[in-house]
Amino acid sequence: PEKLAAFQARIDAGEKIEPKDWMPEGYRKTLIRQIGQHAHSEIVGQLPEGNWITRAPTLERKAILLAKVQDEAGHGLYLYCAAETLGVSRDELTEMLLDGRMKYSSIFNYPTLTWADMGAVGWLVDGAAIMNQVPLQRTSFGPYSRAMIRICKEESFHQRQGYDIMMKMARGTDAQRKMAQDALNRFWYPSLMMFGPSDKDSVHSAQSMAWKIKMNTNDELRQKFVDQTVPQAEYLGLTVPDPNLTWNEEKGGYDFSEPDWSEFFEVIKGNGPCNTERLEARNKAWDDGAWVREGLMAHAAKKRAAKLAAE
Amino acid sequence: PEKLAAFQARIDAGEKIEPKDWMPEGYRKTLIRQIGQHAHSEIVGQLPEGNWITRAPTLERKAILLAKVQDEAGHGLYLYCAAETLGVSRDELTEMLLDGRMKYSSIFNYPTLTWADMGAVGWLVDGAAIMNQVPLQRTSFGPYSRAMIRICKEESFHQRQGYDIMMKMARGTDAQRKMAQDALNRFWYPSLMMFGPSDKDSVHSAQSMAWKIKMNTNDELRQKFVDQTVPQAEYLGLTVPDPNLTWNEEKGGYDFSEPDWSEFFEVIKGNGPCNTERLEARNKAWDDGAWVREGLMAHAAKKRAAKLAAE
Amino acid sequence: MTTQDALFEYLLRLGDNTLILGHRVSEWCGHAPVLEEDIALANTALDLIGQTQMWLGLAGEVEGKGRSADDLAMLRDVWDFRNVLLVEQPNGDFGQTILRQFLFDAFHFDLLTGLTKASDDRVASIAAKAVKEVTYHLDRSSETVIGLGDGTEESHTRMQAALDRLWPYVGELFAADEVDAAMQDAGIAPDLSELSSSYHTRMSAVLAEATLVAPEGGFAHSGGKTGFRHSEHLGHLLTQMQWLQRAYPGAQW
Amino acid sequence: MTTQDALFEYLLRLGDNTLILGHRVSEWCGHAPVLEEDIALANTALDLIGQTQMWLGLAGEVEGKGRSADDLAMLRDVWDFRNVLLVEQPNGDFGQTILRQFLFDAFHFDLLTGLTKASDDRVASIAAKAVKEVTYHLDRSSETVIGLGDGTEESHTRMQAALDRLWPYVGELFAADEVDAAMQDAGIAPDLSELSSSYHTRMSAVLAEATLVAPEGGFAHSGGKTGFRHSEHLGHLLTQMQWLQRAYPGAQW
Repeated sequence: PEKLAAFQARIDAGEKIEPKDWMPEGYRKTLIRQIGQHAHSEIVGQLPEGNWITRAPTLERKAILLAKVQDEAGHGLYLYCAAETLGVSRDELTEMLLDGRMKYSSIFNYPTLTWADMGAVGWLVDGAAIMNQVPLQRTSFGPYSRAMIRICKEESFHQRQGYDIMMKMARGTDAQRKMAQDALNRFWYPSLMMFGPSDKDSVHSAQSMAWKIKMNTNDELRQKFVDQTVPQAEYLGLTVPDPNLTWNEEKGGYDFSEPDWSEFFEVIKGNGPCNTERLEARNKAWDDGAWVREGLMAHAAKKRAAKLAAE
Repeated sequence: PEKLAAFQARIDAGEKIEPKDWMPEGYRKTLIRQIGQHAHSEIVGQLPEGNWITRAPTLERKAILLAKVQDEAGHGLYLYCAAETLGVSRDELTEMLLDGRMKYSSIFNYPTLTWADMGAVGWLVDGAAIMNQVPLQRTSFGPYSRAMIRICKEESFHQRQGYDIMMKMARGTDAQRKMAQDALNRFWYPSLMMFGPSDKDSVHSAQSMAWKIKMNTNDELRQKFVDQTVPQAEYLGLTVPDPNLTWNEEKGGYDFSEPDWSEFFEVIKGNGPCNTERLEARNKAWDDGAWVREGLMAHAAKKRAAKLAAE
Repeated sequence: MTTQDALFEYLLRLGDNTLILGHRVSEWCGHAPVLEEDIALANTALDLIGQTQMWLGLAGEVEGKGRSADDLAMLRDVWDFRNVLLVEQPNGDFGQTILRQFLFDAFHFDLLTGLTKASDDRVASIAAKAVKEVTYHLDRSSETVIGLGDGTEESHTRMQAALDRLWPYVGELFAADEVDAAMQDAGIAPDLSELSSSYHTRMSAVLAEATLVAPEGGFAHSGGKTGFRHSEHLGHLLTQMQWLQRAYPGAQW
Repeated sequence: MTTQDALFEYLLRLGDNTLILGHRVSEWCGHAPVLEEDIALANTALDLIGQTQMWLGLAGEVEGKGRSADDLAMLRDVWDFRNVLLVEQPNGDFGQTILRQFLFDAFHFDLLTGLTKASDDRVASIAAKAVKEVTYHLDRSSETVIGLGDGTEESHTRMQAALDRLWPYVGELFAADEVDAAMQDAGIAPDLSELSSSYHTRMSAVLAEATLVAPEGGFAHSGGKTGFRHSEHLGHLLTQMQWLQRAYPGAQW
């Protein structure tokens, strides 16, 4: 209890907690879950965009998309490393992802159906992710905070690329405009869901906020996202698929419809449009790759042994 | 020896040999090899055309191609049945195909690269096949002869369909004409190879001809094929890729260049462009299908047992 | 939505179902577990493509913009397709293919039977032709599902896995929307809720004989027949199916 | 054939090799055996696509008909591609992918090194840029081939199978024809027979360390770099790669 108070005092003072510092079990567990889920999201997040790499319309777009997906794998790597400092290995985390014990962001259970979805994912999904992540640069756990700083830099670049794709489509042919609108129609509500249900319904939030693992409420961030995104949609000449969307002068923000939370909970339960495919793909990659991981480890062991023998 | 003479006398008299009749071992073996190879050719022959079913340009063309490939599987079925009357099972024959002990027509080791190849295969490959098969309707072994009669009827239909595809292409856009010419360039010599090397180089031919398992020499059939096909190519406005092709008034047929027989022997040895793919595809189908065959057999056995118990 | 608009949409649903399922089945050509299956699958694909020509042909006629069945098949993008999600699911192993076929055939058979009584003669006559073929499809797929479900341990396990995998796509078949309602009102389409109960009766009988158990829970995917959200599989299928027409616009084949 | 025609053909060979191999490698995105490989494969694909932009860009310039690198990549049919057969072979398992990469990298590295001395500055400068990236590709693929060849029994068996499978596609890399001769005469391309001997020396060293044995017999497939006869795989790859450009001609992306 004294330790706990001292710990909280450090956090309140804005100090960073480092891996070798004492920390409450709850803090450690919550962080492992949160960083792990974030890492898994980067990994699974490769799939919906990877789905269009082989169909990218130009060499330039193909290169940009490849670079982006590569960045996501890199983010996964940073985050697994941050999680490892808390005493859990990447393989353990991976297995929890693969057997469903750990989750990833539910947005990646939505399919990418046209090239415009590459725009919408960058603009809306990365946009929402950044909204979540920017405050986390100031999170209390040092390695997590440092990972988020690196990640945020790249993500905002990705978001601009996404918006650029949307712009090209919106200024393009009729078919392209239709494609862009269709992508917005499909990704709008799932993006709003990315901030999670209203905090009124969330149990863990208060503790996480006290620990500075969570920096803002879900509703705050969602409002901020809507307020930022609606003018961008207008600039593109696209229509946000929400008949109730109106500017509220008084609160200085938009009023908007809540997403269908029953859909959100179905997706969490595994009933999203692509949950099965995503987990199948990751399980297949892992299982098919077992011989490669084992082969490379066996070779490394042989080399170490030979080196030792030579010494 | 008496038996042998009597057997030869029956053949010379134009009688059909039936499965329960006595026959020399050599006759049986040669027939098994020949009918088996022919059956395997129908089966493997599904692959180069199956390769374009999912890319057929119109619904009508897709339907025609599906029907054709279905016919080929049907031909395979007749021929395996004919071979089975000689005391070898379809599964035994299949295994000999899959492990390389038995061959199939080398033409199916060439790839189909454009839609025009569907035309060229029908026109040239089925055309050459018919040239080989029409005389075999009069072959001495009853079941084989009857199978050939059914098959020839359908094959000539396929050939007309192939020619019709070529016609559409040849009368089509510049790109289509180019595609048609390219297909002819690639399939001309392989089609000539379908009749086998010159009979001068063939050991088995004399005996097979005496037994009426083989009805014409390879060179005769090849000449006939060239004489029939060249005017068709002219009618299409396409150029046979042989600078030496000239009408020989004296022999009443065309002089033409021999195909590259070293290529032919490489293909026979397994070094054709697609040998590996073809055998891989058939092996995969067989291996992946094992559980289906076993499942259905197990169910049939259960049903038989239940029926017996009920009686 | 006018009745004509609804009819157009409805015909696309019918034609896209047969088109996409026919395409999937045709992917098996030359790769089936046994020669008789190669023949049977090709035959099923052939029937479905033939039905597609009729449904999409009529759709083009109803639309009245001069689009042919081929235009509709080859020149629409993902969002304009109206097939149910079930039929665009990948083949998987043979078990998944034949189970998908059975789940669709059972629906297709009842639907077509209903459509033979359509107030629109063109619809009724296509349905009458198609239902004969589909009777055979259903017989065959039911039998095969039973044979493999009640076969070896491995075949049973695979069939159960296929059923678990595909079951969430069944609900969409019976999820009526305004297009279905308009067609029912016009005396064209049968009542989907009636179809659903006959379907589940048939399903129970076949699954019981196959020793298979339908998963609990009524969750159903949606978005195919309305076109709102297909799966990622459909776009990949279209790259193959449409490539030639897209690459050589206007050519005759 | 004029030198300019030969140069155009030659640049297509260079650009199509990197385009098609880059495409194949990019198919792995999100499916690699380990996260570090996901990153490395994406990186390799990225380099190769970048090189494609340069080679095909120059090809379009040399041709002088106003075709851009994208036009050349997205709007040619199979017969106009000039890549070697090796790079269009399917990914297979990871072993086949990395072995294909190694067989190509070793050639690519020597070729580009030669091209840095090309009498044509444009060629030399692209080669100089590319060879830096390819140095890294070759280091990495050699190391991985050694690690997996000399790893476990399973990894060894798989790598040997991959080598047996792909070896017949090596010969085409060094089969000189009139285009190669014209480029050598023009002081642009290095001598392929010299490249071949350096290649086989390097190959022997790496394969020995990897405990792998190159198959006997010198049979080599051909038809890719001349465009006479590609494999069936290339057409399927193009349906994906080109679909969007084919479906929406003239659109800007």
